[in-house]
Amino acid sequence: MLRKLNGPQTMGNSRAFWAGFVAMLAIALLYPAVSDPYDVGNVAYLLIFTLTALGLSLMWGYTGMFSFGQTAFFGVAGYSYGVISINLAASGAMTLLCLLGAIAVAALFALLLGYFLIYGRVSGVFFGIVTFATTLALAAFFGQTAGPEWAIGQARFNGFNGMIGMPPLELPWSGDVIVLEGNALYYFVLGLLLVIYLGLRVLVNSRFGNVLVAIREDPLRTELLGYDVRKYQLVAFVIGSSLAALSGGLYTAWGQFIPPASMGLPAAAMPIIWVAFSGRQDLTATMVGTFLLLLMFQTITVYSQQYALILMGFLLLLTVLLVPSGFVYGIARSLSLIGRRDKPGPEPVLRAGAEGPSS
Amino acid sequence: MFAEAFSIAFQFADVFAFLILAAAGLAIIFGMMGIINMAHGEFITCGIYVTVIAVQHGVPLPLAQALGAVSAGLVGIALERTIIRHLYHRPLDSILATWGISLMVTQGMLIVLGSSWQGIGTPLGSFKVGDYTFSAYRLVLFGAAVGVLAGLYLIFMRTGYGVMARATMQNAAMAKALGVRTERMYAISFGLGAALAGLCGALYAPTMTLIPTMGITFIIESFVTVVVGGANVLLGTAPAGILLAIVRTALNAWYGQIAGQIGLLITVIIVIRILPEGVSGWLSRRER
Amino acid sequence: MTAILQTRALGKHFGGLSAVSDVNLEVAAGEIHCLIGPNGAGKSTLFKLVAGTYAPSDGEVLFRGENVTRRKTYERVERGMSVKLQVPSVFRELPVAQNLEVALQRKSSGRALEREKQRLLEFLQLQDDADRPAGILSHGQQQWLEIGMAVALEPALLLLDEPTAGMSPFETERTGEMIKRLNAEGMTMLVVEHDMTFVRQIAQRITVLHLGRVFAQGGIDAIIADPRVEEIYLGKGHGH
Amino acid sequence: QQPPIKVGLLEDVSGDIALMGKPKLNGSLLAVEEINNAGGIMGRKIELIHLDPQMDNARYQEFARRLLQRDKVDVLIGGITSASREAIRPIVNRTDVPYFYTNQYEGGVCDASTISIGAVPEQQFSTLIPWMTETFGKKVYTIAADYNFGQLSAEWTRDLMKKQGGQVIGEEFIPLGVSQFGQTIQNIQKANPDWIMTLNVGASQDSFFEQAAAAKLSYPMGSSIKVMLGFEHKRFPPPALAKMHATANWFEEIDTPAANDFKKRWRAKFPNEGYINDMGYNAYTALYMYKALVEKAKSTKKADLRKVIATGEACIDAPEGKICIDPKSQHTSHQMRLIGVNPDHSVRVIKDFGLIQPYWLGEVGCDLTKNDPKTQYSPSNLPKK
Amino acid sequence: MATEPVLEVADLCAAYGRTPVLRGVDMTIAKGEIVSLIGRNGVGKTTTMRCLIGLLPATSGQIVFLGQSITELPADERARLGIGYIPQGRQVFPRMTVEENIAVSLLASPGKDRRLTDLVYQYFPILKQRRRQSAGTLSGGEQQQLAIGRALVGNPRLMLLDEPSEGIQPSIVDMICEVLKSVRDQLGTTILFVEQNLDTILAISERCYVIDKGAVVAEIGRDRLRTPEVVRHHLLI
Ligand SMILES: Nc1ncnc2c1ncn2[C@@H]1O[C@H](COP(=O)(O)OP(=O)(O)OP(=O)(O)O)[C@@H](O)[C@H]1O
Ligand SMILES: Nc1ncnc2c1ncn2[C@@H]1O[C@H](COP(=O)(O)OP(=O)(O)OP(=O)(O)O)[C@@H](O)[C@H]1O
Ligand SMILES: [Mg+2]
Ligand SMILES: [Mg+2]
Repeated sequence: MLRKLNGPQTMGNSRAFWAGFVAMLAIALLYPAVSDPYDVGNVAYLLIFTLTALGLSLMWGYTGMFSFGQTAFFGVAGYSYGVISINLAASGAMTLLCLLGAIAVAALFALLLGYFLIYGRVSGVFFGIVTFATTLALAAFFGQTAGPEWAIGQARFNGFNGMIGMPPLELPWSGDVIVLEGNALYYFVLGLLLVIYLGLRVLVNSRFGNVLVAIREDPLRTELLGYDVRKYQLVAFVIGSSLAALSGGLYTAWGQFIPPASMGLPAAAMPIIWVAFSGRQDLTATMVGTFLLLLMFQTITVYSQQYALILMGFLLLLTVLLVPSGFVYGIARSLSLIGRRDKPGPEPVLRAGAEGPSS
Repeated sequence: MFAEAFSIAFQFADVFAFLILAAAGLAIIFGMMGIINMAHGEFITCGIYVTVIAVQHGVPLPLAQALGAVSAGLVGIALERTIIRHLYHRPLDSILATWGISLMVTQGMLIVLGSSWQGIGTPLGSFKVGDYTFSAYRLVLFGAAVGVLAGLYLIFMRTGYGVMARATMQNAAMAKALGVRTERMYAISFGLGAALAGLCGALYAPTMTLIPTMGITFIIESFVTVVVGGANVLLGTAPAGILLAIVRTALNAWYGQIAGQIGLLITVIIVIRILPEGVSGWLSRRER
Repeated sequence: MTAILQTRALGKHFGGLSAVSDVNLEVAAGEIHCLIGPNGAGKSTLFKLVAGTYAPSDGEVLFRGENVTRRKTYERVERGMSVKLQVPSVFRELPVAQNLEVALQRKSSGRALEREKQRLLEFLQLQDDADRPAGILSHGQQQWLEIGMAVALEPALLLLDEPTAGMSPFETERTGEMIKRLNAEGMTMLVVEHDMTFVRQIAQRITVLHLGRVFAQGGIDAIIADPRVEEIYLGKGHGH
Repeated sequence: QQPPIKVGLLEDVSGDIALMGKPKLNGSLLAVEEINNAGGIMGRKIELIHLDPQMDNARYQEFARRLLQRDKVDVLIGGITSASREAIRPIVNRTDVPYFYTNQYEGGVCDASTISIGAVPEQQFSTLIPWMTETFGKKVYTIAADYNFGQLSAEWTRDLMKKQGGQVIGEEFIPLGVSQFGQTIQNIQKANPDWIMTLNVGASQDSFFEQAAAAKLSYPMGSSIKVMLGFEHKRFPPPALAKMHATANWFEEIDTPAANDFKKRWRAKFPNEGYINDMGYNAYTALYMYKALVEKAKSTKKADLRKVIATGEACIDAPEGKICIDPKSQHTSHQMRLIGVNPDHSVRVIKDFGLIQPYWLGEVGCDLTKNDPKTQYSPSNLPKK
Repeated sequence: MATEPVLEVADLCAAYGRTPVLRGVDMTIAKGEIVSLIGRNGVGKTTTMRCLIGLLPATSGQIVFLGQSITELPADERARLGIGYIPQGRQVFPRMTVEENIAVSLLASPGKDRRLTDLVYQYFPILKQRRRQSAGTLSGGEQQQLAIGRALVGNPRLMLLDEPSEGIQPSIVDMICEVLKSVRDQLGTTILFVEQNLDTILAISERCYVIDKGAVVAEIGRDRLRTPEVVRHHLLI
């Protein structure tokens, strides 16, 4: 089981890497002790989004499913959390169950959508656009639910302004309950992230992961080896989407607020940007890169006012041109942290070039 | 009665024109070259602003619009030469790059040109059918859409450039080995795509609010039209446009714009579910 | 002698063109059956019909007595069929070793798998390239790798579409040896080939396909002697 | 030398609605400069900390937290869309810092931490609609942006039209971002109303005016958000906005000594900025209102400021005239004026309604002096009695 | 008959990324010669061809074509100078018709001699039949014929063929050999081809280079070519 933490599907299999990993973890655990509450809360908040990124990396980077609609599951989970928790007037441990419920709803949605698409042999950019259309349709729908008729029980969708009034996450702790914000939230999210990251590593290095990357390379060949390709894709899709849902649930509980815009156009593009920037073909790269990118964008926005967007754009452009395989992945590679022998990628010229939507 | 019928036809033509003109440029850049161009809207914006500036400097509108298209095309070529050409083998990185470009351009224009401009007004006045009045310019838009479709088909199916360009996009290395100047093909094609985007902007400039981000308004329609069209854009874009226009017009008329918008997206989902290679994939399978 | 694979009036049309029509093919358990025929005769199409990557326009496919016409490709593979299609397709970005793993892990795991893998790598003479992405192998090497993957499934019926295309006579011969050995171990083979030397080396029975229909059938010598086959396929001077 | 008063400001100066965010920032800058030159608030200078949330709700949340927790601001001001306001309210509510929302909006926020400076529907529609029905007729066709603001404003229109004995003969909701209005124009012609209530929002929806004009659609129009906010009469060539009528507490065209004096100071500081819209104006007055509150309360604590508000004495002499904060709803009373746009897009002030109270919330039972529900009400979602 | 050389390759080296593949290839080919290049799998035959046409840059060495050094030229210029390339695995343009595939190379060539199209249809009647079928759906053999035809309409002075007989039925292999011969005789085209199939090699090649581990290790002259054992020996090393 644990052997599977390392393997061809993940970079950083060396002792050195794990030593660094433990060091980082230690620093992360001590961080709240040495820094002010705002930063701790902020880091926790940023980590919430890396979960979405990890999910997309699994679907896109490993299985080759280009989903442009992760925000759909983010949003569905967010609204579900609102609906469930408001109607149950949840508090204490109940809120955590509501979170699970919300994820379940989103996962079910992912299952249906995934089945609908994958078993319809929708693939490549088509897959991207359909998921994209899904999230936009949801955004548009929730955008016009301002009227009182748009409510489930006590929970009003409240249209474009977004749903409000859901409780924050609470955790029973030696007798009383603590609200998950500040340090509590930080450790909670950190724990989740750790478990999920290691879990995913095991997953992708297992036989299952072997098949996923095979599917990415050549679905037909994989099926000719006797694998039910579409079943594997569906599983990956649901897992990836559930992670987006987890993000959505946490985000909603954190801000006690979820608006349709969280599923709309700029939002929908973000996960793609994070993952592509970090290097989608590796979990570690995705996690680290997404966090760095989010932090960087936030900082830029704070200090450079209306020039922020220009800087961000420029930054992305540089990354693409200077470190093709993704920022973190590329850097790690050049430090050859990968623990694999250097491998020149296959000459693209051996393949047909860009082939439009069907490619 | 006739007025009703005409009104319906007019609305359809109007929506159709919007979809096609929005999609035309992307049909080449995304549909044929496989570049997911997040900066498509900025080409459109470029067309718009050049047109407006030209008009404000006394250039007659049609000429100004031509200028808009051309300058967008030139910008496109410049972009292709400097950045895009590094990305042909990594179509997904083009998302990052073009998104970055898009951010820089929109915000840059906002800062340089200010947030809003005085419009230039729609030409050609209006005409009356029954007790409805219509803007005559809308017919021009429809004509332009049809013209663009025909033009695209002729260029890529009938001209030498077209054949070589398609070959380049299917297998650049092989085309090169046959003597095709592939760099040039790529540059021209990208430029053409950008120019068509610019044209779209130029044509709609007189009819819309002028702000730097307005290119965005076209993005969703353009992407879904191209994708529903399928891999063979020359075959697919027109039918896709018709299909989507019918759906949208009907929903707009009977259930209002929101239904039209959501309906459009749902149609896309369903169509692709039924025809995984888009309309053209289906057509070309039929014809064999 | 029981048939492991049977096609009944199998046909595939592409629009007007019928690539395969009314083919009744029987592959007996344990034989090495060669399928030859002019370019465009429909051999690969027939393979795809048998493997289930194409749905037949009409007719049925029976595998080990079961009608698998409606079965998905992977289901047929699970039932003991393994295919190497004409165009070599390996997992380009994955290391050669991992290519084999994906195939091997269906049958074995842990140490056994490792041992198998090493054995195959050696046999395919790809030890040195084990960690390099398969996409960079030469054409012939990719053919080898793919054959290796197909074999790794230990199928009852192995379908090979032009396995030796692009192989040097030396490798071709070794491939022949391998096929014979596997067959001796009880694997049934259906092989498409254009290299008559190779066909002569391995074939026990030959079916000639022409214009999508079965044109002739029989032993190697009968076929080669057949003037009609020479006419449509061999051409002058290959008769020996 | 006392420590400065920290004012946290959240205004979008990037992206689509920079069109509105920019003037708001300018308004705040001008007010801060004036106040500081005049010796600050109780001798304390104002330190303005502005962040640009780029019209992204998540950024609003991040930055609200940053200003409150990291910068420890004494007051938080800003937000454009109602969504952005709803995004920050829960965060503000976890602190005891007051929050000023400076836009006109759909109304209904009943929250002790929130003080609303802009005009609300009852102030705009209760003045606009009776005048429109008397002047043009009882049949109105409403087009509205399909989100909270549009839907609530449409609801207000419906109710008030009923009271006037008029009727809404057509109502059309348009998704944000839609820029094509062929169908809408046709529908209006079919319905043939006496006048149109235009509640379309955002740059792309403004395209309606150009396209309607091009199709020779020339009905009288009324609105609560046109001209004073998006200065459409400056952005579209005549006669696209001709026959437009709107009510608000501020138009650049208002011609009173106080207003003209304000305009002069604004122009001096921002010589090449365009129209001075009501958002910029409200942002400006908001800081003076805060100043007044603090000086009356001799404190910057939310509790103390609210004590002042409770007395009903929280008033200032703004460029528009005298305005006060209503104790029950913590919304602001305004001097409402009706303007009309001429064919050449020049603007005339038609009627001055004097001081209009934000009465609605109080009537339906929001009384922040008694309890604090922290929610947003609407005619269809009233407080439980 | 060796007249002035059409192609001179001196100490050609090439690498993929950091892995060297060609370690010094030397050859000289005279006008109108038909020369074959043989060797086992993975020794660098295809790489050599891709170097000659320019799809892979040479790390060192010289390529001289018709007296002009083309080592630095990009592939398309080399093609326009008169080098025709038939790659291993055909590489036809899958989503274009047979006609269009041929048109591409015709349009790209400086001469644009349309009569060559008819000539190609003469050589390969099947292509005329399938004019309007999209090339991706042709059978392997059909694609090979298309690839050769496509190169021919460019009216090359030198043709590079990478395993032309691969996956082709014997009778068509013979036919292709005939075609190549008559192309040489009628158009004076020089031909260099990689081959594995003994019969083909013996059938048309007049000279033969043996390549191993990325370098030419032997040359078999026309006289010794007459004795198949020699070739077989070299192929089986
Ligand atoms: N997808 C398709 N669409 C249309 N025609 C097709 C398709 N696939 C194959 N064909 C045609 O069907 C015929 C048989 O093709 P197939 O590939 O089976 O021949 P083959 O016997 O394998 O030839 P080869 O020995 O050259 O590989 C050919 O004429 C080919 O053009
Ligand atoms: N894109 C590539 N990147 C790295 N190495 C490569 C690449 N392509 C080929 N090679 C290596 O170069 C060597 C020669 O390859 P090449 O294709 O030239 O062999 P070949 O002689 O053509 O073999 P075959 O007869 O099988 O076609 C092989 O070992 C192969 O692994
Ligand atoms: Mg075949
Ligand atoms: Mg080769």
